[in-house]
Amino acid sequence: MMQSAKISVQDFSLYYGAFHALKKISLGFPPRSLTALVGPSGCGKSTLLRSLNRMNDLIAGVRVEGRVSLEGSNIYDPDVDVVPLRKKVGMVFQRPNPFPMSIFENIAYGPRVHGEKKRSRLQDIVEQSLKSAALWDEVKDRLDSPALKLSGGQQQRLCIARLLAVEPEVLLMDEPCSALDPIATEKVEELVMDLKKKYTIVVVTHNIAQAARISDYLAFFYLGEMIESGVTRQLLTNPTKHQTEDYLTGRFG
Amino acid sequence: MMQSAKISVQDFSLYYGAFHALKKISLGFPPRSLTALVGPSGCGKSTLLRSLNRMNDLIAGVRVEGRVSLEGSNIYDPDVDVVPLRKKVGMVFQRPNPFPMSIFENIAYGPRVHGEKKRSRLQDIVEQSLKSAALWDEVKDRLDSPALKLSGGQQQRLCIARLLAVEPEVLLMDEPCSALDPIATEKVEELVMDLKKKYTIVVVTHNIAQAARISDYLAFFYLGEMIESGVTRQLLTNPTKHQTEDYLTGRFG
Amino acid sequence: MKKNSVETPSTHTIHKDPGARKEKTIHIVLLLAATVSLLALFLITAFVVGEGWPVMVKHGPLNLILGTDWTPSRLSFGMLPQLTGTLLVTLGALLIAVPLGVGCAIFLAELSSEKVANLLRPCISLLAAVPSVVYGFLGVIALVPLLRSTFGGSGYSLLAGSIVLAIMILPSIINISEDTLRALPIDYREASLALGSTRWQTIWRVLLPAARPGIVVSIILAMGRAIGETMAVMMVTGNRAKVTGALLDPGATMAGTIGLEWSYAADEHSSALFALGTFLFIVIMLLNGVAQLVTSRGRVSQ
Amino acid sequence: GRRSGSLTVVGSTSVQPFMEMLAEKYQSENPDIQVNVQGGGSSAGVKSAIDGIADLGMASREIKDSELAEGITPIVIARDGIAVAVHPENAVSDLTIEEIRAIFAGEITSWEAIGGVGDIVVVMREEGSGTRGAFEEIVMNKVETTKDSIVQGSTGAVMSAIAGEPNAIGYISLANANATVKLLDVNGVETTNENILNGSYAIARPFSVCTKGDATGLAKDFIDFIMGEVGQQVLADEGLVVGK
Amino acid sequence: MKKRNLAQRTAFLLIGASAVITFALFALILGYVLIKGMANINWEFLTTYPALMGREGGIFPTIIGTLVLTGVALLIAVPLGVAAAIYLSEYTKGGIGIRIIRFAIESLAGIPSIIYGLFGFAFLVTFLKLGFSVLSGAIALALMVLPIIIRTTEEAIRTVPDDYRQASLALGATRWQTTSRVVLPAALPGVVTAVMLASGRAVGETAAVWLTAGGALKLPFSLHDPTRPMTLHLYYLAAEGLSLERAYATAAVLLVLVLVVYSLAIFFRQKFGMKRR
Ligand SMILES: Nc1ncnc2c1ncn2[C@@H]1O[C@H](COP(=O)(O)OP(=O)(O)OP(=O)(O)O)[C@@H](O)[C@H]1O
Ligand SMILES: Nc1ncnc2c1ncn2[C@@H]1O[C@H](COP(=O)(O)OP(=O)(O)OP(=O)(O)O)[C@@H](O)[C@H]1O
Ligand SMILES: [Mg+2]
Ligand SMILES: [Mg+2]
Repeated sequence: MMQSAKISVQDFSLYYGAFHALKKISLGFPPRSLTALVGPSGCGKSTLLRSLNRMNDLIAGVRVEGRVSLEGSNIYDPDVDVVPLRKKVGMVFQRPNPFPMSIFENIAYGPRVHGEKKRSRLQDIVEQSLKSAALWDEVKDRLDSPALKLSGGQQQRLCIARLLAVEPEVLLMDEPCSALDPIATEKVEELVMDLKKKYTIVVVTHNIAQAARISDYLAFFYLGEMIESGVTRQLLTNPTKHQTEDYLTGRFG
Repeated sequence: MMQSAKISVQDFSLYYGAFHALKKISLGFPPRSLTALVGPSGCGKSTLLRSLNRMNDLIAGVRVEGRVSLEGSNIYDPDVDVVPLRKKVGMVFQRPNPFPMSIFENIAYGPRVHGEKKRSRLQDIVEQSLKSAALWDEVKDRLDSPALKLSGGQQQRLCIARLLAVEPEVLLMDEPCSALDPIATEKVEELVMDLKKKYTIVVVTHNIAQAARISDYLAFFYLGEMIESGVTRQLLTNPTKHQTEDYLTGRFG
Repeated sequence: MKKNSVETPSTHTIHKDPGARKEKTIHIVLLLAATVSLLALFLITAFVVGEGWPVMVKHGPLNLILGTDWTPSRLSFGMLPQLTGTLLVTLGALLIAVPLGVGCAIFLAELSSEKVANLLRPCISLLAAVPSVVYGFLGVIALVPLLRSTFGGSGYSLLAGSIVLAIMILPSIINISEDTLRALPIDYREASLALGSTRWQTIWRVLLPAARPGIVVSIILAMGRAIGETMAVMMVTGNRAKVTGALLDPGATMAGTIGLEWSYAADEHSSALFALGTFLFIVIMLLNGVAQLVTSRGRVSQ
Repeated sequence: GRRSGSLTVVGSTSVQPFMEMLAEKYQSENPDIQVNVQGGGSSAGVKSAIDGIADLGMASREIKDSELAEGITPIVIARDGIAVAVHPENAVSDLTIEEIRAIFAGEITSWEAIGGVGDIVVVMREEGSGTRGAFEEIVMNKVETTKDSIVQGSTGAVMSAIAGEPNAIGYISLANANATVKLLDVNGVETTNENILNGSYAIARPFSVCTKGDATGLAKDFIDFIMGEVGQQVLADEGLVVGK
Repeated sequence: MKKRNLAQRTAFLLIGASAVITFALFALILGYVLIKGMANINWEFLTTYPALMGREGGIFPTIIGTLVLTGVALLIAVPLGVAAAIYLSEYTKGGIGIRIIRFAIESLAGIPSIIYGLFGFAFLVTFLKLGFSVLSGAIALALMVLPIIIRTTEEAIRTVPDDYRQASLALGATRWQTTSRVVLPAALPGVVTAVMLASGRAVGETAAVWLTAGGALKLPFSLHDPTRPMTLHLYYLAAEGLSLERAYATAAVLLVLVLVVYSLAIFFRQKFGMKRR
């Protein structure tokens, strides 16, 4: 799985000050497929996800070892500019976080900061992104109303649309459905299933059933270590490590 | 059980604004015994308890119907002064809430506000109350140290001692052990078992096992209504209402 | 409450006793204390407006406000010079203080480390504590000569007033703006950065727009402070009662004129100063009203 | 017997320092009498005398008719010369009263016209002040003063404005003048107390105290002291013009 | 991408510059006044009377004037303000009357000090015939700082946990007993902060006392005597150009006093975790 990976992690360790949060993780994320990261709370799933587009840089006292390769080049090289990196490796958060602007402005924000000024181009991009995020029909008549007025599920899809508008190659999603009700969750899952045909997607989830429904590959984390990873169906039915089995059978987590 | 009651509630309803929180409750609390109020979260246990010494008066928009009789006279009569009422009907809260003063001052507070000035009398009262609350031996050497330095269980017993110092006749306790560890809980339970020989005690608890251990009478609440009440042992073994049974067997709550 | 009540609780009834009267008295005393503010506001309004009334009736408020000639010795009380002076000085102060203040707030909230911010923040509060007469003093001995040698003229100018005021209002702009920026959810920052925007784009396009209500309030409050400032302004502006549009000209402000002419003013002149005070009062109340409106509006939308 | 009691004197901050010296002298002669001297400005002084808040009001301007109508009795205790001052480096040292009038009316705006260099910067006192009132009455002769001036609230502030501006001209209290500015001769007459007293220099303003009605009791005694030899000498020593 | 980084670098440079300018200003103002002033401050300056209207001598009576004015103002404003704060936070649950009172407090806080001066002159000095006196000045100051005291105290009272009130009431204490014996002691640091903020404001105020306190250079021996606080003295020294050295020295003394008072307030705020502002 490592060879063909779009983005891959090699012997990667991360420290929050003295706390060793990720311990020599090695893992690859194949293109045009969805990898789910699962494990009990505090095991380091979010930390790993945020390492993939260097969002952890924002936290004081974070130190990393090892490498994260995006198409072969290490994103932690000193001369890497995080800005284009994050454009390529986009992120969706647990709590939907639209900006306090109109729907249109939310989506247009990314293209704008990347230099797109033409109104007609922006309109195209907004429509296209909203369509890709399966939100267009619901909001096309009120693009100018505040994004914060949308429902939770709509807001999350808006955030995904906002991401798609900058044409990323990798999508990172940190428990994208945990703040949503079942119906909204279903919509987002459908969307993700559709998106994985085009993008490399990594999703953190607490919900094994969800991981089973949507993911192609699965990686199980425990106390900062990656215990095992593999094709989802296999790993769920035949875990090789006892921690994985304990977790899957609900003995902890 | 109504006739001999020290304090009793008759056709009592309470509204928080438009919300009907207690629905025509009738219930008596026999003297020198402990009545436990149980039921799922939000069923109105705390509300009823706080109605017994009119602590609900502090909340804006509260309206009551029916009567609460303390030794025959309605505490909701217009000419009733809540101050002596609350002296007679004391209350212990879920979270231990000692004042930010010394241990001594905490206990002496009540007698002081009720006019006791003599230092020697106050010392007697403090010692007596701490002894009754089974705390004397643990704190007798540091009466002047801040009460907030005590452990949670000690703080809760201090609060009970503080209450005993004003010589109440009825003790209301709202989940007095829910913020305590098992050992502290045991100590408080022992204390309560001892106190019920002298006082009329009403305890709200979430813990059926605790209710079984300490209470003589039990009342079960559900959605603002009192479903049934009776002698604890009988009600636990032979509930007559299906809601009670569902609750006791853990089907909800 | 009776003294023996502790020993003999059984004598207690739950019915009203004499102790309740004391409570009632205290309640009334506290209520009275609370109404002192109301009374003070009423008296201040009444006396300032009352003293200014004769002149306002005689000349008509509109003529006063729009009149361009302020010559009290000839009973001519056109207040437009002071009005424009006040406006210009305030505007100038805002032009200087808003960019500086918001910049400083951004620095403290977004760029500096927590340690540095904690060190610098008290300095800002202390800057707010410097008495205005000290600012005026420094203005006279340092700022006016500096302006004279830089721009020519006498140095006494609306610009001098603006600079002094700008320093005086900086702290409140910084404090409120920083509070607002800090109160913004971290989500906005993460979302924006994760889209590949730079920190500056995040600040400029997301954070500042989201913080706008708070920043606006800080500016309005600062404006109120600037408009009402007397001593410092009067010491450095040259107090020329002539309508002007140039910041480098000397000029008079409303508050400054009151301060300047108050000690010699008699009769109608004195009344005119109170009328000036009344207008000042109205402007400030309007500004405060707007600030409260913005605050409550901001709160609703969040 | 020894007189005792207290007197409150309120008013002009220009008169206040001199009054404090008078009070000190007076109290050393009458140890049981307290004289409280307070500032507040001429108008406040006269108003206080009218309202009975003060026993004596101090004014450094003419008493207005409206104030006289309230029963105020003013007594001029001394006069303060008003000097026309320029920057020490100014080449001009003598102006006619017509030239001064033209300058303060804004008709002459450049020193070139009268033998100096640069544009004139006019510094004036605020409206209502005694110095300004006297200056306008004696010099301006009903001609309106220019609005294109800097206005300062005290003689000191006028002096510092002039001291810092080579092209400035203004008028100040002679008793408070110092070397940071140069005093001009007017019509060839030097600005000195002697010349004011002998009438050859005309620009001066009255310093007066006033009472409601005629002075009585302690107030009268204090006024008598001021107008007496000792009092007048104190004022003369401080640079004021005394005598008729 | 280059352009973007350029924009960010420029912006951060400007922001950094604005921060540097602000703090340079702070250091400059403080340093300038203190260095120039300290040179002329000695024991004699602090303890002798001014001579020749301040050209010579010290500033003793003006220090006393400042202290007396501030002291009396606080004596009036603190009990009133604390009582009002108690009423607003402990004794009411809102209503139109309270909204009006709050509006009045907000308005008072926004009124410029010269208006307090005008009002003091028209009402206290003239109408009530209090004259130019410590009392007039102190009342004007008291009204001016009243909103500061009320707001800060209220804020402090509101941070006292409800638990304390409930515990006390449940023991049969009256509302006033609860307030005076439990709530106020717990809120004391906030009250102290309020007093500090108010005294800092009062010590530094000029316009309001200028029109009310008279400004005589004498020691005030009664409330009806006039007095001159340091701010006013500094104004005269500066405006009259009497003595620049003494003006610097007075400014330095004033500044030190105000800074000490405010530093205490800031200290209390930070220590007891109240909101800024
Ligand atoms: N900013 C931080 N500073 C210090 N420690 C942190 C920080 N963020 C996370 N940690 C610690 O690192 C560990 C991993 O955290 P992380 O958020 O990655 O867990 P997670 O697997 O995402 O958990 P959850 O399922 O609860 O979101 C935890 O022990 C957490 O306490
Ligand atoms: N101040 C209040 N205003 C409005 N509604 C309230 C208020 N306090 C309680 N309620 C509502 O009244 C109902 C009963 O509340 P109460 O606190 O008495 O429940 P409870 O049985 O004590 O629950 P728990 O076991 O969670 O303490 C709940 O629905 C609650 O939401
Ligand atoms: Mg996580
Ligand atoms: Mg409860």
